[in-house]
Amino acid sequence: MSYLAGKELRIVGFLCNWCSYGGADTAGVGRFKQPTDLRIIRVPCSGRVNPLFVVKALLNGADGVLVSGCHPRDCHYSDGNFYARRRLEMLKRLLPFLGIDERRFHYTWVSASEGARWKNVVTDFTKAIHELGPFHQKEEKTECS
Amino acid sequence: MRVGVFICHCGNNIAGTVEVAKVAEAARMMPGVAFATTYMYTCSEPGQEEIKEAIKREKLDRVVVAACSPRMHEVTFRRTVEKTGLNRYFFEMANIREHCSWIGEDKELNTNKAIEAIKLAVEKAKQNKPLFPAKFKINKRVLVIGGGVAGMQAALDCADGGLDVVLVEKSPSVGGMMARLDKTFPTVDCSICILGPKMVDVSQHEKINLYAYSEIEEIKGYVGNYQIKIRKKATYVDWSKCTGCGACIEKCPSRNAFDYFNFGVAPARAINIPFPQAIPKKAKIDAQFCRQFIKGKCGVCAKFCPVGAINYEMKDEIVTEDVGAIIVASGYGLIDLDKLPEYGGGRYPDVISGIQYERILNASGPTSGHIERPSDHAEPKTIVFVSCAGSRDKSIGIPYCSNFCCMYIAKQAILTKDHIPDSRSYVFYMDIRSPGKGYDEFTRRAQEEYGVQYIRGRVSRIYPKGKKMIVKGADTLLGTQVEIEADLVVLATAVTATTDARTLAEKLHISYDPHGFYVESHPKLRPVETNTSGVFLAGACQGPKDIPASVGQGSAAAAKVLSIFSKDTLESDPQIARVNTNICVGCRKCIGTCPFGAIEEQQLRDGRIIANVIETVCAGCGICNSTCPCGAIQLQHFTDNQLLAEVNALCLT
Amino acid sequence: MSEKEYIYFPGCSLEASAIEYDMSVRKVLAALGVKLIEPDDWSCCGSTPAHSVDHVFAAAVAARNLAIVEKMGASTVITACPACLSAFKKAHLRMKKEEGFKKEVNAILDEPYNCGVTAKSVLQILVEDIGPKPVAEKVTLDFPDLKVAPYYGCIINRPPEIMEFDDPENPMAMDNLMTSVGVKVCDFAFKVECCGAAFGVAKRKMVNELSSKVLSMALDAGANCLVVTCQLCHQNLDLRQGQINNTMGSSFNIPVLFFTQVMGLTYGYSPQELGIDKHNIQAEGLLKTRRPVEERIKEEQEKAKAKKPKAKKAEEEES
Amino acid sequence: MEPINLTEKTDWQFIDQVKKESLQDPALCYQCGNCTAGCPYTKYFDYPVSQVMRLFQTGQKETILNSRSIWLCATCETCTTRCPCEIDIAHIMDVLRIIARRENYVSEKDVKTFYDSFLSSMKHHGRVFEVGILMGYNFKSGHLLADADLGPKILGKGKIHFLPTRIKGRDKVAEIFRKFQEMRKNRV
Repeated sequence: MSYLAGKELRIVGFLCNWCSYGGADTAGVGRFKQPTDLRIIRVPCSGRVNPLFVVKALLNGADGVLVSGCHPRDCHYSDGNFYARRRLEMLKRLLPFLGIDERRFHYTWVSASEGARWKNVVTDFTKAIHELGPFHQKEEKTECS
Repeated sequence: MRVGVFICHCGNNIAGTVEVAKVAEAARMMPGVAFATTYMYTCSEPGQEEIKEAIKREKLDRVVVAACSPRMHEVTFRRTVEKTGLNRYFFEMANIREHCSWIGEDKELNTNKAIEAIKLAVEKAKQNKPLFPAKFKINKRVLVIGGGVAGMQAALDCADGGLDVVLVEKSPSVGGMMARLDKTFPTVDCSICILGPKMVDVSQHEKINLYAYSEIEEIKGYVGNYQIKIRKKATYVDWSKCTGCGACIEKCPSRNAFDYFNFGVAPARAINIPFPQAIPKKAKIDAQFCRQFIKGKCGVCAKFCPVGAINYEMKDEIVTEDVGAIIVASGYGLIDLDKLPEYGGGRYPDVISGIQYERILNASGPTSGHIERPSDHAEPKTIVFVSCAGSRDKSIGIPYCSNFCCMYIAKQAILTKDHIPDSRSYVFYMDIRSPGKGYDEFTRRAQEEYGVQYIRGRVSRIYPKGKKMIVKGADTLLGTQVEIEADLVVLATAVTATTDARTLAEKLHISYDPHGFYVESHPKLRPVETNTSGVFLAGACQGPKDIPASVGQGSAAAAKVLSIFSKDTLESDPQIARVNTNICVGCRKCIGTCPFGAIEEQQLRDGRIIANVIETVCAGCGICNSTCPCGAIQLQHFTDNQLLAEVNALCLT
Repeated sequence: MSEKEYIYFPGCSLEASAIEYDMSVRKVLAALGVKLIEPDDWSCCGSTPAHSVDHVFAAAVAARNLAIVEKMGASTVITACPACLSAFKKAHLRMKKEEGFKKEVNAILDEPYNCGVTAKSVLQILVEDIGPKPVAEKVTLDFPDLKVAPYYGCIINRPPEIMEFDDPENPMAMDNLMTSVGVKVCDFAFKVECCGAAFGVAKRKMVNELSSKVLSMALDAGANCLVVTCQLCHQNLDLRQGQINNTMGSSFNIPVLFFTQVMGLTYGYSPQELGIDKHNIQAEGLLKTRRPVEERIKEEQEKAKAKKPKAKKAEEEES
Repeated sequence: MEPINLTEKTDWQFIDQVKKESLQDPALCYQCGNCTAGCPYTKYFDYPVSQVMRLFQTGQKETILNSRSIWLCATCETCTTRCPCEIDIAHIMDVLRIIARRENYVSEKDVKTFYDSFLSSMKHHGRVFEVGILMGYNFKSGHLLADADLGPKILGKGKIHFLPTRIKGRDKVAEIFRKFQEMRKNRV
C-alpha cells in the first residue's frame, strides 16, 4: 500500500466537475486546512457515478467513499444529481448486505462557492472513517476486481 | 506506452509544502512512465516549451501535468500537447495545489498525496483514447435577460455589432433600478437624463426585439443553439393599440394599488404606466387590485380608452425564440423593511428605505421631487441615514457588503441639503467604502461642503416619540450612546439577489452562491462567463454592483458573445456518450434518463433496434452511462474502464 | 372545554412580594379550566446572582427543579416569572447541547436532570395551548376606559434562540391577549426596554431613571395603565413609583397591572380576589369603569345601524 | 491617557481564558457599536459594552476586571439579541463577572453584596427570603436604610413574611453550594 499506514486511511472521493470539484478548489484557494486522506476522482456529474464504482472501491481496499455533486435543482445537467441521489440512496441501503458498514459511504452536495462547507464535509467524513477504523483489517473480504 | 510527468513547483505554492523532487522520483518508478521532471512554473512559456521538447525528445505519447486545478489550466496544457501533434485528450492533469499543497499541513502526507494523485492521472492517461471534435453551425442571435442598465448596454453593444437581440424584461418597462434613481454619484448627474436615450435606442434599434412584461419560461439546447420559451404576461391592454395617452389611468376608480415602481411610496391605480419615460409607454392592469377582476364589474378603463385597447379576457402567451447565446442581467433585489424590526420599518411610516427616498427626491416621483415625509407630508428638517441596514449582518444571513450604499447615502445627503438648505443630515456608518474613481472625494464633499454629520457607529433602535423618530445609536469614536430626534429616517437596506434568481439559474443550468448571486467562471479572469458555455453574466445578478461596473460588464458580456459569434461554426466537445452497436440490446433505458433528449432509437440494417446519441445535443453528463445495464453506452474520456483504472490505482496497489 | 393540567412553578417572589401575581394566575387559569400542580419542595431558580457566580452552579440550582418536574413524569413546566423561565431555559438548553456541561451539572445535583423538561411562560401557554377564542369566551365585563401599554420587559423574549417564543423586538403575544379580552392596547415603543431589573436595591437611582423612561413613554403612547409579565418590572414600576417621583421630580400616578389581573378583571373577579389592593398605585378610578359586556355589544350594534346606510351609499358613489 | 504598549500589555492568556469559558470568539466583533447603542446601562458604565469587547479583543485584563460595567450589566440581552455578528455579548459579560468574582476584582461592592445576600438566603432556606435579603444587604453594605421607604407601602398587604419559607430539601440546595465549592477547588 502506498498510503501512509498508521497516519491515513484510504478515502476515495467522486466529485462532479461543476460544483463539488470547484468547491474543493475554492476551499484550496481559501487555504481551508483539511485532513489529507481523501483522493479525488473527477467526474462530469454525480449522475455519472455508477454505484458499482463505490462498491468496487470499498471491496478493493478503500476505507471510505465520498460522492459529492451539485445541490439538488442546481445541477449543471438539469437532473443528474437527482439520478445520483436515487441510486446512491439505494446503494447506502444495500451496503450492509455486502458486509459493508453503510457509514463508510457518504454522499452530499457542495456548490462551487462553498469552500468552507467542503472543508467541513471532508473533515467530518474523514473523522467518521477514522472512528470506524481501517475496513479490511476488521472485515476480511475476499478481493474481487 | 510512454507517459511523461511534469511536476510544477508553482513557485512556493506547491514546492512549499510538497517535496517535488521526491514526487518526481516516485513518478519515474510508475509503470509506463518514461520521463518525469519538475519545473518552477510549468504554465509559463518556457515551461510549456519544456513539455513540447520532452514529448519529441522522449517520444512521449501521454502527458501528465501535476500542478493546479484542471479547471484552471487544463485547456492551456491541452493546447500545448496538441501543438506537438499529440491528440489533446492524451493529456491528463493531477491537481496537487488546490487539493493538496494548499490544504494539507504535513509535508510528508502532502508529498505522498501528490504522488498518488499523479499515479491516478497516469493510469487514467494510459486508458485515454484520441478524440476529435466535430463542428456545428451556430445561430447568431442573442438573448438578453433583464432590461436594466447592464442588460440594455449588452443588448445595444450586441445589436451594434450586427447581432439580432431578443431582450426580455420582467417589468412593463426597461430601465431597471437606474430608472428609479434621481441623481447618480459621484457626478450628481440626472439618472434618467443619461439613461433615457439608451432606453429609446433600445426601443428603436432595428436589431433589438423587446419583450417587456415577459419572463423566461423554459430554456433548452446548448451554446449555439438554444430554444427559449418566453411567457408574455397578460397586460389586459392590447399594446398594439395602446398609445400611452393615460386616459384610463385618470379614470381608474381603484386608487389603492401597490406601486411597484415607486416601492409603495404612494398608491397607484390598478391600471398604470410605471413612469413618464417608460419604454414601452403602454398601460397594464394589475389584476389583484382591479375591480373588474376582484368584483367582476367595473369596466371604467374600457369605457374611456379612446382606441379600444382594453381586453379583460387576455391570457398569458408563450412565444418561442431561437438564439445562440444568452446574457443574464437580471439585477438585484432589496430586503424588506420588516426584516429589521428594531428599526420599526413597516411599522412606522417615517422609516423608509433608500430606494423609497430616491423616489421621493425624484422630480418625476410621487411627490414631484418635494421632500416630504410619508406620515404627515411635512418637510423634514432632521434626516438620519442608516447605512448597513441589513448588510454585513450575519444574524439575518447577509454577511456581505452591499457595495454602493455608502455612495448613494452621501449623494442623498447632499441632495437633501440642496432641496432643504436649513436641514441637517446625519449618517450612521461603520466604514465608508468609496474605492471608485472620484468616490472618496465625493463622500468628503458631503462632509466638508454640505456639513453632513457622519457618526461612526451602528443604530440599535428607532422608535417614535410624538412626531419625531428617536434614533438611538452609538458613536464609537466618542465611546458613547447618541440619540437623534429625527423627522425622517432613511435605511440603506441590504442588496439581495432577486426573489426568482434561483429559479432562473436552474433554468439556465448556472450556479449561484448561498445568497442567490450567480457564480462566474473565475472570480478574476473570467468575471462575465459562467461554467455553462454560451451563458454570460452582466450586472448585479452576479453580486451588488454600481452603475459603472454594471455597464462595464454589459459591454464585456456583449464582447464575449461577439467573439464566439465571430466564427460560423463551433467545435463540439467530443467528451460525449457513444453507443457500442455490438453490445447495445435496445432496452431504451438510456433514452428515458437522458435529461437532454439526446438519445434516439436507431434501426440497424439487420433490423435490430439500438440507441443512438445525437452528437450535437449530448451535453456529456454520463447519466446514460451509469444507467446502461450492459455497458454499451460509454461517455468518452470518462468511460467505465477509465474511471475504474483510477479506482484501481488508488485501491488495489 | 377540555381539562388541561400543568406543573406550575411559582418561584420565590410569587410567594411573597408578588403574591398577587400568583393569585391572579391561579384565578384566571382556573377559570379557563386549567389545573395547576405545584411541584413538591421546589427551590429557588438562582436568578441573576447565581449566574454571576458560575454557570455550572447556576444551571445546577435551576436544574434541581427541572429534575423534580421530570421525576413527576411531566415534560413541561410553566412559570409566570421571566427570571425563573430564563434560568430554566438556559440550563436546559446548554445541558442538552453540551454533554460535558451536563455531566458537570449533574455531578453537583442530588438527583440528575436528563433534559426532558421544556419550560414555558404562563403567557405562552395562554397563547399557544389555550388560544384567543376560549380566552375571549370567559369575558363578562367590558373596560371601555382602559387603555394599556403592554410592557414585556427584557428577558421574556430574549435572546430569541433561547426563549423560543414571540418576536424579540416587537412581541405581540400580550397585545393580542389583551385585545382578545376586549381591552384597548396602544402601540408602545418601549415594550422590551429594560426597567433596571434586579438592581433596585443596590442601584436605586439607576433603576428609577430607567423605569421613569418606561412610564413616560407609556403616557406618551396614550396609555392609562401598564400591563406587565414580570414581577421585577412590577416592583420597579409600581412599588418604586414614589421613589421615581422623588428622584426624578416627576408626578407619575399610573397603575401597573399584571396581565393576568387585567384578564381576571374582565372575567368578573373583584380587585381583591386578584390582589390589586396590594399594589402601591391603586387603580380604583379605572376599575369603577367596568360594565357588563352586553352594554358594549348593544352600543356597537346601534352604531353599526346608524353607519350602514351611509357607508353603502359612499361605496356606490365611488364606483 | 497612558499609551498602551500592546507588545507587553496584551494578555493573550486572558483572551484564551474568556474565549474558553464563554465559548465566544472576540475576533467576530467588528466594533460596529450596536451593543453600546442599545444598552440601557451605557450611561452608567465606565466602559460602554463595545469598549468592553474591544478590551477583550486586546487582552486588557486589568482594565476589564476593574471596570464597573461588568457589574452593572443586568443581562437584559439587548446586545445579544441585536448583535449582527451573533456574539452572545451578555454571556461574555457574565463570564467576565464570574472571573472578576473569582479573582477578587470587585468594583461594584453593593451589587456583589446584594448578590451574596441573595445567595446566602437561598443557601439557608432553599428559597429566597426577601426581607432577609434586604436586611442582610443593608447590614453588609452599610446602607442601613436602603429601601426602608418602601416598607410602609407594603406592610399590611400580606406581601411581607417575617419568617422565611424553609423547604424540606434545603439541605439539598446547600449541598449544591458545597459540592460546587469542592468542584471549583478541583478545577484549580
